[in-house]
Amino acid sequence: MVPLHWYLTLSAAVFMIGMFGFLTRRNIIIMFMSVELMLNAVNISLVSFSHYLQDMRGHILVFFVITVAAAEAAIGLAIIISLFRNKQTAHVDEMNEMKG
Amino acid sequence: MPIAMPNLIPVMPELVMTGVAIILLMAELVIKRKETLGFLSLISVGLISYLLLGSAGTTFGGMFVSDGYSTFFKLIFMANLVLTVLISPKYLQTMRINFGEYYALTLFATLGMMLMASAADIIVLYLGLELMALSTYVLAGFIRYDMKSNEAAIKYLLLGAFASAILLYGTSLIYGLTGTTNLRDIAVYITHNGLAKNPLLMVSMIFFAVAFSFKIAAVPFHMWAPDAYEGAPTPITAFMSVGPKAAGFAVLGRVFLVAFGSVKTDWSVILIPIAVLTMAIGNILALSQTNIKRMLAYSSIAHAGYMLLGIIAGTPAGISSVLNYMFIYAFMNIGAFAIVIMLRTEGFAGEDISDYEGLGKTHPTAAALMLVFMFSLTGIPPMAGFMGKFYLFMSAINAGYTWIVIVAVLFSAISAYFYLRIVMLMYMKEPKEVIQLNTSPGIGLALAVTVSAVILIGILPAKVLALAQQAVTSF
Amino acid sequence: MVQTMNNTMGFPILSMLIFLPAVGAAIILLLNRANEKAIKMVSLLVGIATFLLSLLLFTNFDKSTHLMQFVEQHEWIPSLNITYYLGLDGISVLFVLLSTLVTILCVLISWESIKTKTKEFFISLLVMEGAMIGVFCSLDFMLFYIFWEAMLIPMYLLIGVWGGPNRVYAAVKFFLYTLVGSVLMLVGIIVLYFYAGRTFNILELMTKAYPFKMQLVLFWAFFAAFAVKVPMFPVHTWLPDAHTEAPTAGSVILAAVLIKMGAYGFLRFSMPLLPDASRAMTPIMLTLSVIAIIYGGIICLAQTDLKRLIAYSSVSHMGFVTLGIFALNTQGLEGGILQMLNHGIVTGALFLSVGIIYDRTHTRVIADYGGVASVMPIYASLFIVFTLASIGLPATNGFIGEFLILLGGFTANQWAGVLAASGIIIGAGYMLWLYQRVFFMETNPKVAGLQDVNMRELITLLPLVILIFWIGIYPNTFLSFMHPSVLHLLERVNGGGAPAVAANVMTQILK
Amino acid sequence: MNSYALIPFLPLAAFVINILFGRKYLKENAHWVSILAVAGSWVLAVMALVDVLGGNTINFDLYTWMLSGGFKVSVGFLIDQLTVVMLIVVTTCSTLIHIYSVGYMHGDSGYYRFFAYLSLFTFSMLMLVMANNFLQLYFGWEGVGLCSYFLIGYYFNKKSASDAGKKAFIVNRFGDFGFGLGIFVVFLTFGTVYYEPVFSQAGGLAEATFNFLGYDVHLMTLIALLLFCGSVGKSAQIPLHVWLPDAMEGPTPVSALIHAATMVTAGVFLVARCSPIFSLSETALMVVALTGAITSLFAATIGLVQNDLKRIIAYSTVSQLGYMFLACGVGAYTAGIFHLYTHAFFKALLFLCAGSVMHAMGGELDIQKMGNLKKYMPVTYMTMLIASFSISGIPGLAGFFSKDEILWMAYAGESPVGKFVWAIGTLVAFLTAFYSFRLIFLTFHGKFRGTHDQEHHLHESPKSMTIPLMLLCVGAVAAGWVGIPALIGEKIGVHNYIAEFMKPVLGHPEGHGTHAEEMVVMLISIAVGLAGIGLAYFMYILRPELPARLAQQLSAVYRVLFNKYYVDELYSFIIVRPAIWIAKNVLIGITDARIIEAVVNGVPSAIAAFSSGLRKIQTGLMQHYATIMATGILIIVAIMLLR
Amino acid sequence: MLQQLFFGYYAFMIIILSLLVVTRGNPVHSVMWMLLLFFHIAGLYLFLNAEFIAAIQVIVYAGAILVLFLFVVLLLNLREELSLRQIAGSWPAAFFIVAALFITVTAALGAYVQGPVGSYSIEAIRSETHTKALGRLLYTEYLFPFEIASLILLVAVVGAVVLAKRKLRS
Repeated sequence: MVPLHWYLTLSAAVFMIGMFGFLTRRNIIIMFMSVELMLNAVNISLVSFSHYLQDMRGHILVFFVITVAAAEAAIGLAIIISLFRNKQTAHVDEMNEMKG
Repeated sequence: MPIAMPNLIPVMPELVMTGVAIILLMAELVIKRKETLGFLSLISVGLISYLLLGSAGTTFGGMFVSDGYSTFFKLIFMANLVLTVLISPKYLQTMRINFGEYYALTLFATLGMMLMASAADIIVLYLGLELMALSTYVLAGFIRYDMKSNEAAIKYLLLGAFASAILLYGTSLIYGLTGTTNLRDIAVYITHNGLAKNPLLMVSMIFFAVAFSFKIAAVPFHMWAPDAYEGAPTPITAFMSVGPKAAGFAVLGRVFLVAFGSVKTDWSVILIPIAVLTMAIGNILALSQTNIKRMLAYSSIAHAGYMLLGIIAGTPAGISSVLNYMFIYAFMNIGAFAIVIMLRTEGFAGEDISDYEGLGKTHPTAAALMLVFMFSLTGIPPMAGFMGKFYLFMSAINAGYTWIVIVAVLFSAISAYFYLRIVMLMYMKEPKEVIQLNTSPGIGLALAVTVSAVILIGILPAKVLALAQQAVTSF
Repeated sequence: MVQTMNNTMGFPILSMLIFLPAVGAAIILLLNRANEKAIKMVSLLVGIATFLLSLLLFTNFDKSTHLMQFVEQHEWIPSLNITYYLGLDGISVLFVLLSTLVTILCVLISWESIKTKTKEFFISLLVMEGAMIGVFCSLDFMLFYIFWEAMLIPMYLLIGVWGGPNRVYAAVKFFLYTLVGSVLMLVGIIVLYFYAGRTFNILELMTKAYPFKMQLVLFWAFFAAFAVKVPMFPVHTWLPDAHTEAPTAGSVILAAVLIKMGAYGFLRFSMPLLPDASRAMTPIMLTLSVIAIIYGGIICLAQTDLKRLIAYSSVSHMGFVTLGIFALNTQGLEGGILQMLNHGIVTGALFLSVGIIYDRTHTRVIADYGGVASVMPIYASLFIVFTLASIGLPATNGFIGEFLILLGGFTANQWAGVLAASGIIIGAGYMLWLYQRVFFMETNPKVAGLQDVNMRELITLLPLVILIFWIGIYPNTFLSFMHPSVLHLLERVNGGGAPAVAANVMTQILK
Repeated sequence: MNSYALIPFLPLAAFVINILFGRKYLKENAHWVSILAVAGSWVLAVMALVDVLGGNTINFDLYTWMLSGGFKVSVGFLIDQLTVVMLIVVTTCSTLIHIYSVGYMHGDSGYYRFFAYLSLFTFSMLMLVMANNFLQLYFGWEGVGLCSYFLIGYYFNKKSASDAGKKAFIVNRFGDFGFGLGIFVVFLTFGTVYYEPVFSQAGGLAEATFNFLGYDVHLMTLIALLLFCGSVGKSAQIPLHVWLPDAMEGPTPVSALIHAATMVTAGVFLVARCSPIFSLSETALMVVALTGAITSLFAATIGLVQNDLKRIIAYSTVSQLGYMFLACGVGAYTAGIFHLYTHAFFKALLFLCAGSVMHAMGGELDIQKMGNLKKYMPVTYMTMLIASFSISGIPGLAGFFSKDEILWMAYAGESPVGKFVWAIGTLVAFLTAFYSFRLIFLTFHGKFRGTHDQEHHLHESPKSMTIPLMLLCVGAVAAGWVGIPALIGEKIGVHNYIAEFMKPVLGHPEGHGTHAEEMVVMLISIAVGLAGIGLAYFMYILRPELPARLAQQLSAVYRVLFNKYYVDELYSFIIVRPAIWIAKNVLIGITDARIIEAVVNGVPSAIAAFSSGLRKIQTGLMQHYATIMATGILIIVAIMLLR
Repeated sequence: MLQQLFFGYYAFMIIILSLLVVTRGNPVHSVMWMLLLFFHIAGLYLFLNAEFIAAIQVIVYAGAILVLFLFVVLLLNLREELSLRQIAGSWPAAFFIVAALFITVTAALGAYVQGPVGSYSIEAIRSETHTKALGRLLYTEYLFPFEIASLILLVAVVGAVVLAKRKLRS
């Protein structure tokens, strides 16, 4: 039997890797993917919790998370496209017209 | 397998809202004058408000609660929606983004907020939050051709998603610990199983605190707000500075007082520095702003700081003071934004603070209204803003947080400086150039409503206060 | 239970006093801004009507009791137990009269000197009046605070919009300075509210006893608000700027009424609510008062700006007031209260006078004047009256106040009395020097050919001249209002013992 | 209401009428109002005299002026022997000088104003002398000071005049500072400020002490000395004498009335009035005596070398006032008041004569530029000569009797410093005679040293001016006859009326000397007077080149005297300049600007600077935002877990 | 033991692939590594008896979302930017923060106490099948959130259209 801790640690690791990507990457799309990575980390822990608690709620939540992730991706990518139309870049550090 | 029909009375307002939003989406295809859509949504708000008053109850297996608390917040959302719709049409025309989806999306966003306010289950909470957030992302990026608007949307969206991930991580931990996502069950489980000092519970609570702090734009999770507020279309800025913030407070209050009620001492340790920092950073950074939307953004951050005092107090009085303040804040803040919108004309942003120079001479009425809003935001009686702050401070002091209140009043004195600067520019400087005001009946109506609310609530706050207090008795 | 006297007037006179100006402001709001004459006339009529109404207070006031009179109480915010609660006693009644009188004078003096945004100006002025009256009438701490803060708005505008060249700085400084002070007081008020069992009713709060430590903290919280307003050393630096830059009407209101509110606050709140702390803090307050007297006086010697000099002289004079108040004896207190009134009249008059000449010359630099007495003899005569009242010459009101204060101060603390008395020498020094530089010596070409005061200006100043001599020669008209209230206050502050003796003396005298 | 209350209020009415209507309506007729009012007061004063001679003293309250707790004070009047003497002096001098002014001030642009001030002065002075309590005394005290201020600065366009007025007021305030404190102590001790209870209870408290500023001091000494501070200021004694010579900037009638006959003697009046208190303190009396003696010597020495006609008389006044204090200080209050009374006549006369001379000389005041005026102005010459004889103590004239009385009382009284002050007094008598006649000789004798123009205009003054001169001259000769000492009186069968009259109020100390001693003292004083005159004759008529040579040889002494011992410069150096320097450089420059304002402006600008600095954190970059969020989370987690 | 080895493989791959995703310079590569990552995660789900979740992980995530990403990446044609620095300069700070967070969170995980055990034992799910169990719950107990999710998707559609498609009008 695989202990729950292993899953949780794995989830934490992936979450942190995703966060690291989010904090460091300049490319907007990769930042986006980093967020997806974080969401997947959450999903891992949810599914494993569900498994160990013998409960379905975790699965349901994962289902919704995936739904929302899809919706977020759709909108996010739409924004990126219109952004790209105005300014030919996907680099975040060129998106600092507003600051201070 | 027979499926029991759930009790739909409590969700009736939301259902109507959904219906109206979908009708608007369809009507958009046939109706040429998009203002009509706005008008339609206004009518629906009337209906929804009516339904709200009779909607008390719990439904969907306890996932959805309609109580005084949620109803009060929903009234704030309605006010927010109505005022936003009133100030929008002219702006949309000026900016050439007069799409019907705008109204549908504001309705969806409001729907999301309503769900948040009523959520008794983290799943509903999360979905409501996302519904609100996604709609708002779109609205923030609504001026497609404008780089600033795109930038605002993408920053808001990415950081929002980041915060959502953190929220979800917290959710997963709490789910793992308690085996449930229902707020009340969580509370019961925590107390019955002595989880109160569990470090993992603390981590989970921190993640919740962070995610909600993000929504209410509390320092240090506020960084998105100034940029998003500045870049978004101005009516949406107004909308965002009130609605999502109020919704954030709604869930913050409910989650922290219901689910984490037993670990109040722990989370107040988190929220106190956040509140102090929020007031500090919001007020101090607002001082050096040159863009009025940005300044108002920082001001709205600062106001979140004040409102956190009520949550920290954690008493019924504290919560009701937050409700009361949020209600007042909706009027004064949107009123201020309405003036900002009026200054916007084709080819003239009117967003620079220096554009307000001499407004008292060229447009005395607008200037006088702005003056009222500015003093109200500062918290000078007899404007409503004072009453709001006063009640907040009172409840915080009663809960024993006198020192934080002293910090708060000092920062609110600092805030006078930048609010007064607007008044100063309007009345004490000569106009540089002639500024045309972009007025419309909608904005006029919105201003009339906001200014009379600000003054009336300032002078006769008893009604609203009583309502807010009633709202938390059933909480 | 708190005892008060019912309003026997048959109509809510205090509310009418507060809201009549507001109604006037509303009427002006509806008037066309081009119709300046109507705006001014409405202001004047409303001002006069309010004044006449306030005269009823003067005649109907029952001088034999310390109880609150003309009381009105209505529910306002029931859930917080905040009531709309008005009433007057012997300490506050005179200030209402002063406020209503000063407003008329301000309308008159602004008749021609205000040339831009006339409408806003008179609205601000009238709103100001209502708020001022409200401050003096409030018996609910919250209501008081609301009026107290509400005054900031019109005053900020008065200074900032119609003031002198450096007006914006002065206005912001005034606003922030006073705001910082008052928000601290707000915290104090709330603490008090909860300690006393959820009430803002001042009279009820006074019946409670508070632990000494709490009193001390609250004392300083209140001090923050009141001392700034007075202004006491070392928080006085807003005053020279605000006074100097404000338009004449603004300076007059500031000097005559606004800065009285600080001292009034000490009397109405700090002392009866926090008697032990007030007693304990007396040495510090007396020290600060003496410093203010001497410091403000000496600093006047080096002023080159007319209004600035008078402003600093206010610091000195208000030092006398606080000295008298914190002498905590009958003479000191009554002298202090009377001196508040006196200072309002005299410094108000001085600012009005400076305004009159400023309208002609547009300079405030003392060196630009000289020999004005030759060209404006009537003006010079009026001004000397104010000057003499300011330096406390017998037969003027200043003497009565200062004498009683010094007597009280000397009784309470000899060093304070002696040092403060030296302020009288300094006062004579700077005021007479000012007078000499402006009115005497060779006529400066810049002032040659000035017109003497016209009828409107004369009417503006005459009531103050009359009051100066009235109080100076027959002060009992005004002192008699205070006796029972002051005794009552002293009883509360000193907590039995000494006041009992005083009360005996009092009953003997009243017979 | 007692009709004597009208005594002060008639002149007040005149003031009010003149100041309100004078400029527009009365104009050249303003003097009528004032003169009638003052004359009315004089008549009432005489009636009061008769009343008092009949043995009545009158004491009544008009109305309650101030009432605060246990403090009550009225506007009230006390007319007793002392008051009535003062009343006569004040109203008489005042009436005469009013009349004199009609001629003197003729054609002046502020004619009405002048008379208004004179009336106001008369009112204040009368309030002062008639008060029945300390506070009303103080009222009159400050009132006369105010009128003095107005009248000294009457020619306000002249800087020196307005300076002098201001100086007089402020210097007096220094004295009043002590006076005021004295009243406080009186109230604190006696619980009242009315004379009657205070004086009647004073004896019971003779040995009492009072904790003053932390020191236990003898109560009566304290009160007496504090009150005496006021006297020092008003009567121009050292160290507050500096204002009186400058006060000569005012019109000459003013100098005569206020700065010679009446106001400046108020200090003496105060000491006499408070004699029940002063008598209880040997220390205080000693201080009074020594102050008087030193002042009289000091002023007399300055008077020796001055060239300004009016200033010489002014210093003479200071000196004579010193004499009066000297008298009071040795307990001879009656002698002091007697000298006050005679001095009023001859000194007013001297001033009015000086005014007459000025009138003739076109405003010239330097006696070095005069000479031989007796030829043109016989009346003035004669009257001034008589006045000078009177002041020099020539037997038979008013000054002789009063001066002699003082010197004898000093010599024979109980005062421990009596002999010493007698010696000084005698020396001063010599100096007085000398400088008075130096003045006479330089002005009226010798050759005219002015310009030709001036000489051409020399003329005797008009009747309205000379008649008062002559009337005052009568006083200067005969006023002393009411106080002929027993030594002489016994022989010619008259009493020392004034001493008897004043006895109920001031007492009459008995001298401890024999008739022979008294005779010697008298002869010495006559001798030094004559010696002074003789020396003056020698130096200015016989050997006119001598003074200049003397001045050269004793140049250091001469310069010190000529510059009035540099007292003005000293005050400027230790009080005026430091005050302004502190105001500018310390209070404005350091405390206000560098400390308070630095905080007041510094905090906002620090916040603003902080704000602009903090803005840099908001870089606009999402990674940074997220990093800060993550840092926030980390910090919170750390707080929670490390707690 | 076998299970643990199995888990070890998946965990190792997931971490490696995650690292690759966030460190690759070319977004296209990142997307590709992510695709692989998602398959591994789906495998893990299977391992946890969550067949339906594993399926949608592949279908929705890998099939729809990632393809959308890929599509956008290619649409934007970012190839020429590949030479630029990909990682922000402050990465050590970010690394420190993330590492510290990781340590604290994993440390806190040590305090995990098992929650209450529910009724959906592995056997129960197996007998009902995972898909059916989930579906039943979604359409009964979780109907309400399910409907909200539908609105979210609607908003996403509308939003995407508004932002990317519609023509501007004046």
